Amino acid sequence: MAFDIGLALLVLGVAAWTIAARDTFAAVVGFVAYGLLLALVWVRLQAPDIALTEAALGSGLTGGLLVGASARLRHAEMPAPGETPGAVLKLASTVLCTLLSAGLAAIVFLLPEPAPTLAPQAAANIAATGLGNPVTAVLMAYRAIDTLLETVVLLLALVGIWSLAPNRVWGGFPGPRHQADPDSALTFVAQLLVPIGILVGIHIFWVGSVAPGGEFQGATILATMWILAMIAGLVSAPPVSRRWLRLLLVAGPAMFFGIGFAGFLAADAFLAYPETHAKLVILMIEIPVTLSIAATLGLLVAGPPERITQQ
Amino acid sequence: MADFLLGAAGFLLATVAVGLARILRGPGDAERIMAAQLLGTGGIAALLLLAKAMSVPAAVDVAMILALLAAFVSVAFVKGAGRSQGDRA
Amino acid sequence: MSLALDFLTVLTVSAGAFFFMAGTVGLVRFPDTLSRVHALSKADNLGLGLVVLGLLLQAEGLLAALKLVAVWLLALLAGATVTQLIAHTAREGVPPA
Amino acid sequence: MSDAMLYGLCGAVLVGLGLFGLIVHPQPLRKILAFNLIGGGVFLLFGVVARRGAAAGLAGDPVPQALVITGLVVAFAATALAVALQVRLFQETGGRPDGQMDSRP
Repeated sequence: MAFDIGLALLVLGVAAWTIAARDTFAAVVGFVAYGLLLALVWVRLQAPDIALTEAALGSGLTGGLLVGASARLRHAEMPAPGETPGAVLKLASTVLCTLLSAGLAAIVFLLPEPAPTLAPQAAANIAATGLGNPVTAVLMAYRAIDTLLETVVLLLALVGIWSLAPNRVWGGFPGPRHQADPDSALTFVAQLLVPIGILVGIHIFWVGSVAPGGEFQGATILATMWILAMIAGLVSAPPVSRRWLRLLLVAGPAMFFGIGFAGFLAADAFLAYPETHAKLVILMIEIPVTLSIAATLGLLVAGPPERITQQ
Repeated sequence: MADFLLGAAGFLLATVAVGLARILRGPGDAERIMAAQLLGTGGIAALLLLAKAMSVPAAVDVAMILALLAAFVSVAFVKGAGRSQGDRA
Repeated sequence: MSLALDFLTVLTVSAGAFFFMAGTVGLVRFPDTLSRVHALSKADNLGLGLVVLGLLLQAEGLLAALKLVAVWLLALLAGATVTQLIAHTAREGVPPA
Repeated sequence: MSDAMLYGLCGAVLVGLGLFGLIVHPQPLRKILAFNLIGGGVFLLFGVVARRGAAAGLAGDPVPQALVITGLVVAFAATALAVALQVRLFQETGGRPDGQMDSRP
């Protein structure tokens, strides 16, 4: 209990720093620390699947994205004199936010007893999915349609980012060009870390069927390694008009839809899996979905096309 | 044993938090990234201890991801710092 | 035997915690960026290494032990390289404001 | 009070803190950060529901846990889109994120 009180206070302290820091970059570092501490909180709440996602996505990938953005937006982040809010607004929002927090805290205390739960149902039917991890079973079997829609949401976000490209560079390379310096420590660390990271990513994806892990966590690690290789200049981001890239991006959702419609033939419902081969079918969805999500996440960080040539 | 490991994890986090409080204030961006790096290492150690204390072996995987991605965030910082200097020049 | 192992674990983990503390003290007290980087790398390498060593004594099976070592090596690699990158940037970069 | 309740309170405060930052910060990136803080708080509230639903040998209700994972991924996609919009706006207006170039001396 003492540990949890300390951890909760630390989370709140880092969050307060993220809000109060004067410099945007300092706030971003605070946010990375916030994500990292939340991963610890999720372990304490016995939710290792979420802890993995938070560490990879909430702290790592989001952190990298925001650190890069804070460097690019440094000049835009200086508040103009007239823009800082006055004392009245600050006081009003303090009152509003305190009320909101108090209300939410009251809800936490007033949660129904006994707590409603779907855990028994999830545990009772898990054998039919052939999976050992109940969270993966929810994502891939019980609520597979949510996961399907989520892969589509990711694609839509990417379409949104790409559509920000100016006309003259449409179809070009995303983000600025990174030059590789063969002697630098950066190249060294990238060359060493990327292969290890790819292995870790595949491992996390693969154990997801029986232990904490899964396609989102694995895909995030793969995406991070891709971005690391891009930043170090080891590989170049592909032009967004490449056909293989487009195919890779839609392969996962397409496979998901395909198997979903095949469910009408096999078991009379959208996304119904045949009783005997549920695990095989889930794996057939998961592999292309993981690759598609990894590619999408990487390109989300890379940003809209900015140049037509390699330079 | 579990109590000792949990206590050690708490002590590590508290220690790191003290460093965090000092170093987040700067003065330079390098200090701030160092603070995140220190918290990263402390977090990894705490996760490994928690994994044993709570019998949640997956926490070791979380620690491995943190170790992997700590480098990524710092690299993003180094590249970002270089770029903003280029903009200024 | 198990009591002796437990004792060793307590000893090494405590030593690891001590190095984390030393690293933090260095980070707080040292006057400039480069010496702070130095303090940080101490905490990274030794503190985490000792904690891992202590947990190795309690590991169930070879695979779990290898995973612990892998985490330490990864943290070591990342820490060392990143420390070098930060020191490089701090030396070449803009002086602290 | 259980551990789960403690983190629930933590989540409640985080939502309030984040909303405060969202209102009072004029800078775009700070608003994105504050928005993500709120997200973390909301997810923690879900985490409390999941932890309280521990039953049938599971340490938590897997359904809210899966929802949080989905939510984290969507929050990331939204953050990436918001950052890309900001960077583009900055390139287009050359400095002022709100496009009022004239207000700068």
